[in-house]
Amino acid sequence: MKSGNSSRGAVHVPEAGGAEAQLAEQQERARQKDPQLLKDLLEKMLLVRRFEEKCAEMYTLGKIGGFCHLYIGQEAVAVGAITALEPQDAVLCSYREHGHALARSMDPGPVMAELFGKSTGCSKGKGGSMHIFDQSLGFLGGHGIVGGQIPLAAGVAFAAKYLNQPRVTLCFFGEAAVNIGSFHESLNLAQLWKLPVIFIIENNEFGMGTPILKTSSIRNLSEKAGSYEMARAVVDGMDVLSVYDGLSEAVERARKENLPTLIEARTYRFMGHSMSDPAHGTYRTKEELAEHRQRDPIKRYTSTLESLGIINQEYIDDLDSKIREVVGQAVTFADESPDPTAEDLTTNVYLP
Amino acid sequence: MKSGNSSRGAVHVPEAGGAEAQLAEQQERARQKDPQLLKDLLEKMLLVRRFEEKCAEMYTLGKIGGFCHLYIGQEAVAVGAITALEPQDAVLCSYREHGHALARSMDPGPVMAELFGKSTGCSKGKGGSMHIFDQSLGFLGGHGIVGGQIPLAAGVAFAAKYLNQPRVTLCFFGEAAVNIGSFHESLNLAQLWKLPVIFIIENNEFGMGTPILKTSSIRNLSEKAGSYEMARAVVDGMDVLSVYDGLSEAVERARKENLPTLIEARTYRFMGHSMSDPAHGTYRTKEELAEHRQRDPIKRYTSTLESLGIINQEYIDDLDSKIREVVGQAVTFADESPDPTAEDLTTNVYLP
Amino acid sequence: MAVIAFREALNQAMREEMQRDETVFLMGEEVGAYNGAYKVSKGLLDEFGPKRVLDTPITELGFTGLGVGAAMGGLRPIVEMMTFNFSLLALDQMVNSAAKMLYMSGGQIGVPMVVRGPGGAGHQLGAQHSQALEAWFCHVPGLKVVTPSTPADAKGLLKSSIRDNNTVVFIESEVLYGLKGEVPEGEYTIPLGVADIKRPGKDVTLIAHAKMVHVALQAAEELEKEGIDAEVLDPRTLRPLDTESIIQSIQKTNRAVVVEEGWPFCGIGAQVVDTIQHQAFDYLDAPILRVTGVDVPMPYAKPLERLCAPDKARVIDAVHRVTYKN
Amino acid sequence: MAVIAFREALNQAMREEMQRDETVFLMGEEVGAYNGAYKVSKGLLDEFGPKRVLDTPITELGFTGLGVGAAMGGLRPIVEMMTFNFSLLALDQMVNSAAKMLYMSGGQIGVPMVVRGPGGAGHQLGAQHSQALEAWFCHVPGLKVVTPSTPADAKGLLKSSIRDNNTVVFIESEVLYGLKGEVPEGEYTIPLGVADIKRPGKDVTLIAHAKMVHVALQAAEELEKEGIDAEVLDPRTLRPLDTESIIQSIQKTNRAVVVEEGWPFCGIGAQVVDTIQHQAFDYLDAPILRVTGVDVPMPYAKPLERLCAPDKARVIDAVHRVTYKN
Ligand SMILES: Cc1ncc(C[n+]2csc(CCOP(=O)(O)OP(=O)(O)O)c2C)c(N)n1
Ligand SMILES: Cc1ncc(C[n+]2csc(CCOP(=O)(O)OP(=O)(O)O)c2C)c(N)n1
Ligand SMILES: [Mg+2]
Ligand SMILES: [Mg+2]
Repeated sequence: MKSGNSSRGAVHVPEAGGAEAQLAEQQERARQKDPQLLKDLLEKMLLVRRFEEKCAEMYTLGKIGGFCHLYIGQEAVAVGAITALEPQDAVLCSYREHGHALARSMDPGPVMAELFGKSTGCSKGKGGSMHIFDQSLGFLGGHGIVGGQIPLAAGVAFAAKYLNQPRVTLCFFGEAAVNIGSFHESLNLAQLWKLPVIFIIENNEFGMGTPILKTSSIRNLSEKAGSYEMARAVVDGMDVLSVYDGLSEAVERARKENLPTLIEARTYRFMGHSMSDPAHGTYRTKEELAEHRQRDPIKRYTSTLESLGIINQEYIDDLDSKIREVVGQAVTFADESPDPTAEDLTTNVYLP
Repeated sequence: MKSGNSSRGAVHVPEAGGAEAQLAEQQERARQKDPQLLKDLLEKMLLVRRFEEKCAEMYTLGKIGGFCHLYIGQEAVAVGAITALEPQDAVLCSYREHGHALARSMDPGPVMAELFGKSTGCSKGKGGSMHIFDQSLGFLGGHGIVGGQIPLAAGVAFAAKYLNQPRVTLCFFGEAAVNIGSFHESLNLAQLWKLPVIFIIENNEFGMGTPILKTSSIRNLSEKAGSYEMARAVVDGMDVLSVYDGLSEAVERARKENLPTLIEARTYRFMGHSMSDPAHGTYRTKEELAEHRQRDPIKRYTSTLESLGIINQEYIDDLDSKIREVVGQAVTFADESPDPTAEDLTTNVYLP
Repeated sequence: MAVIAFREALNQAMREEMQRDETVFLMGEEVGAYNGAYKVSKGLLDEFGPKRVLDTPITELGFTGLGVGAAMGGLRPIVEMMTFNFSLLALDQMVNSAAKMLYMSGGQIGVPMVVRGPGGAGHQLGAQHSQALEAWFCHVPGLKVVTPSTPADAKGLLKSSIRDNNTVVFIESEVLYGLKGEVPEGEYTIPLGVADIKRPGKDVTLIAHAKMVHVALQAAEELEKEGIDAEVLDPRTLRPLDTESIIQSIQKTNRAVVVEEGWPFCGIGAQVVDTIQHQAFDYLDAPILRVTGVDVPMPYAKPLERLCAPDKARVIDAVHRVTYKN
Repeated sequence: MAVIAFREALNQAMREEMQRDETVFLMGEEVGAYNGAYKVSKGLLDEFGPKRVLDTPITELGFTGLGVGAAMGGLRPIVEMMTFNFSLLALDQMVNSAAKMLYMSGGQIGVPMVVRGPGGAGHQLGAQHSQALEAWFCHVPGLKVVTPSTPADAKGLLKSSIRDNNTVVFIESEVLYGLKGEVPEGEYTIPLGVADIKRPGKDVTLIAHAKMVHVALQAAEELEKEGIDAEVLDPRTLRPLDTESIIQSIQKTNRAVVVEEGWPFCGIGAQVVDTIQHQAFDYLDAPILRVTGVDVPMPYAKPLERLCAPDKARVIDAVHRVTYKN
């Protein structure tokens, strides 16, 4: 991962390389890091994976309603990026944000309860899957209009700079969002006003059923930063350490220089766009999906940590059953929580 | 003028050069052209100038109302660009479009009548200064919302391609419009769908009272084409031949290859933003303006043609008095035309 | 008559008009290869090819503006909003370009375009994805607004909308897409601006559009049991509104309840009330009541969402009040 | 009391609130160096510097969204629309972010923001620059809508709006900026949601907001000569609407005329009519009449433009009709 500060700066695109080269690169990155950090990253990714698997199950049971967009396959992005933050920082996302909420250390219970529409949900059951919020952790949604959170993030960063807070704002959105006006207007404002915000394109190759090449006339999306002379970077969104390292650099730029960065994280979505979209069939084949599943960010990362002797199979098994229990408890919590009442319907429309 | 087809293509920026260098360049361009064309360009520019001077007068007399944005100083852009078109082509503009309408050979009478709000106006007095239309000449407005005409132009080009018409669409807008979402969305669509449209940034350095550097984080605006891998060019907007040549190339690209181009024309506005904004005082000094007035596109062009022996002082004097008469007749026509009647109020809301 | 689903009726309308007129084309997000987010455009890409069925980037403002331009250039675009919630991004082009072009060009340039897609709440889609904004579009001279309630109306009205020379905002209720109903075979159209009495009655007029027609019909059925004979009037087109039919009905029943899914304040129902009280003041035996969505952003939780939309019970209650039966 | 212009009253309100509260800042096109397109922000850049008075690029959607984010981050933005016509580009952020954030976050995150600027027609600005869209904003739960008619109201209401913890849409009539009037010295505020009787009367209630208040007052003066004593009620805040004051007035006069600048169909007046007929049906001696802008895009030509806006004569005519005097 490299980043260029000038509009002509060369951009290092992650090598396609073989699985082995990728493993080697990840090992190299891992060697330079604290083992506890390395383990935390694994734990978070696994938590997201198991949580999302459980969501799929609960959706099928009718316990979760509405649109439900899962994050399976993309865990390395949210976990790698958000782990590079400090507690006072802020995070804004699209509707595909369960993983980010958990990466930001939100309690799985209130998140699951939100998806169940319960009064104990983080948004009191009023938000739902697309509108997860936790003000106390700087987790500022969960937004459903494509691109809508991009100017909001610039604004949160503006407030932090205005108030002299050492706060960096991360803004996640899908690759299909780069085409919308909000993206353009916000990046210009962020660079012009030197705002401490990081824009992360999660390029999972599809906007619903449409591949990115059908909707953007350029391939290297981070080059769009050139229109604003903004710093940019590309990270391997299947490698949690590539994401972490790339973000650490950008976070420093934001925190020390009040400068924004545009980052493209190349990843892939293993599930359908939402629970109502099959994982394969219309816009990609079963084989294509299977091939991408080989790049599973958790599998690769587990191998890396094992190969470095940081964890072993027993550790993994223990961790997994611990996480399954946490997720199970979240479901129980959600299940046993009360529905909102008729009185809740009309509160929270206005503040006094 | 050069254009780059790749996103990394070098862009030739017009040399700041001295007045003499600029004159030499223009002479060089003129030598390669038909004298009749050269004279037509002069006539059009002078017509626009005299027309706009008359508008200022009529505005002061209260005969023209509303917002009235004059084109004095920028004549070379509209005239150079539109002269590169064929009759079947289309033109869309912002609210600063009197000059473009005349360059597209609209009758000065109905244009002036429109500004007077008369029933003989090209838009029956319903449009006004910002909404000049002439369907028969492919002059498709006159639009008041900054950036609003950009997707419209892409659409007109889309229709032409769809219908297999050999029609190129020119879209003019100010440099302050490059920051708005419409610009970004439209350029992406135009490149993606290979539309025969040319986007012309008239960089007159100010959006109302705000210099471009305060609103765009990059200086070379045509580089924004890089976000779409679109062909781009920079032309000297004070040199009608630089504009004409630059456009001719882009028109060919559109007509033969169905490919869009982004062109930045560097020009300058000699008057206030609109008739209610003084020419200098708040955001630029009298001296600054005077200096820029040295670059008057009509003065320079007249010298060039004189130096090449294509015209002489007598020709100029004759032309000027002929044009003054044409403009005077336009005023008379407008003045003597009837107001729209109460019945006109509710027509043209819906088509049957 | 064939019994087909609402979405299929819309699909037939587009297909037939595209067959009839080369200048009609469809664009929007996922309308092509994906066959439409709600499968309304199923099979159209296969039949008409990528020239006439275009998948757009997510750029509601841009592609709607492009649609307006295409109409100015001689085509008849059908612009699909994946849902009308996203049309908030496109309003400038719909209002400032599409609705005003004819007027500000002094009659030279019309914009024959249909902007269509699902509107209103679905199931638990939350605040940003559940709104019924027809009142906004209705406010604007230069636009027409159509809101069908049955498959037959959907087909006949969409065909008329595509042929109309003005910009038509065509709002489909997301939850009606699966509704089945009889649709006349072969080519037929329903004129814009003509209401339909979905159930004749003499005691009270229920005015409802889109999915609320079905709520009104349920209420009417229930009311029949208590001896109240309710007329259900579906305007079908909200702008232009068929005022004459509404007034005629009121002159007969002397009482009205207006039902709408959207928010109460400045909703379309307020305009209907104004029209009636103005033109049929002396015929009214009771104030006109409105049954509307609750005045809050849409909550996600199912039990809360259920409370938001007008239902049979609230309509019946309103009828009791206007007939002084409670 | 000092006599100052409407624009100066607004200027004072912003200045005082910025002095009082460090978190208040202003952004918009030309608000800084240029002192505002209509000079409402005159001197603010000088006094508060570029950190708190920001000239934005022309990006209504982007900077409004940035304002919402800044509010989420602890500030109190005042976002100036150079004119409200351009807010059509920003509606998604105003509705889907600002108005809904508190609700969809379960009460965690409010958006204390004022979006202000001139609305309605100016002089011959044509179709795209002359629209009165208050009915749209009024439709949306989560927003408040304020439309002052005098310098004193402008100051008192703007100060309250800036202190309000919700998003307030504050629409200033472009043609009133030069209007002079008495404004109490020193700090004072006017609560949102409280109507003001601009002229007491007993024969008929004229309900009008913003510049239409002055048209109503002129009509009332004229009517007095014929012995008709009109009450002029200015709601000042359209959402929340002071229904109580309106109903009280109707209970006294039994007749109402609602005057508004905007388009008739689904205008704010329709809602006022609905509210009255619903809550004061038995007090009404005549249908409520509305005097509105004509149902067309605004024409440029002066003689046509003049026909569009409600004027004294049309208000008087409506009063004659509701009092059966013609
Ligand atoms: C403005 C807008 N238009 C359309 C939609 C419907 N929609 C929801 S998600 C989506 C695809 C977005 O793809 P991408 O940005 O790549 O994010 P991903 O879903 O892949 O995470 C679309 C079209 C929307 N929510 N907002
Ligand atoms: C969306 C929008 N915002 C604001 C305005 C007000 N406005 C009219 S012209 C203008 C400046 C535009 O400058 P530029 O694009 O450089 O064009 P120029 O006037 O210099 O030709 C502004 C802010 C508008 N018409 N539309
Ligand atoms: Mg994607
Ligand atoms: Mg400019």
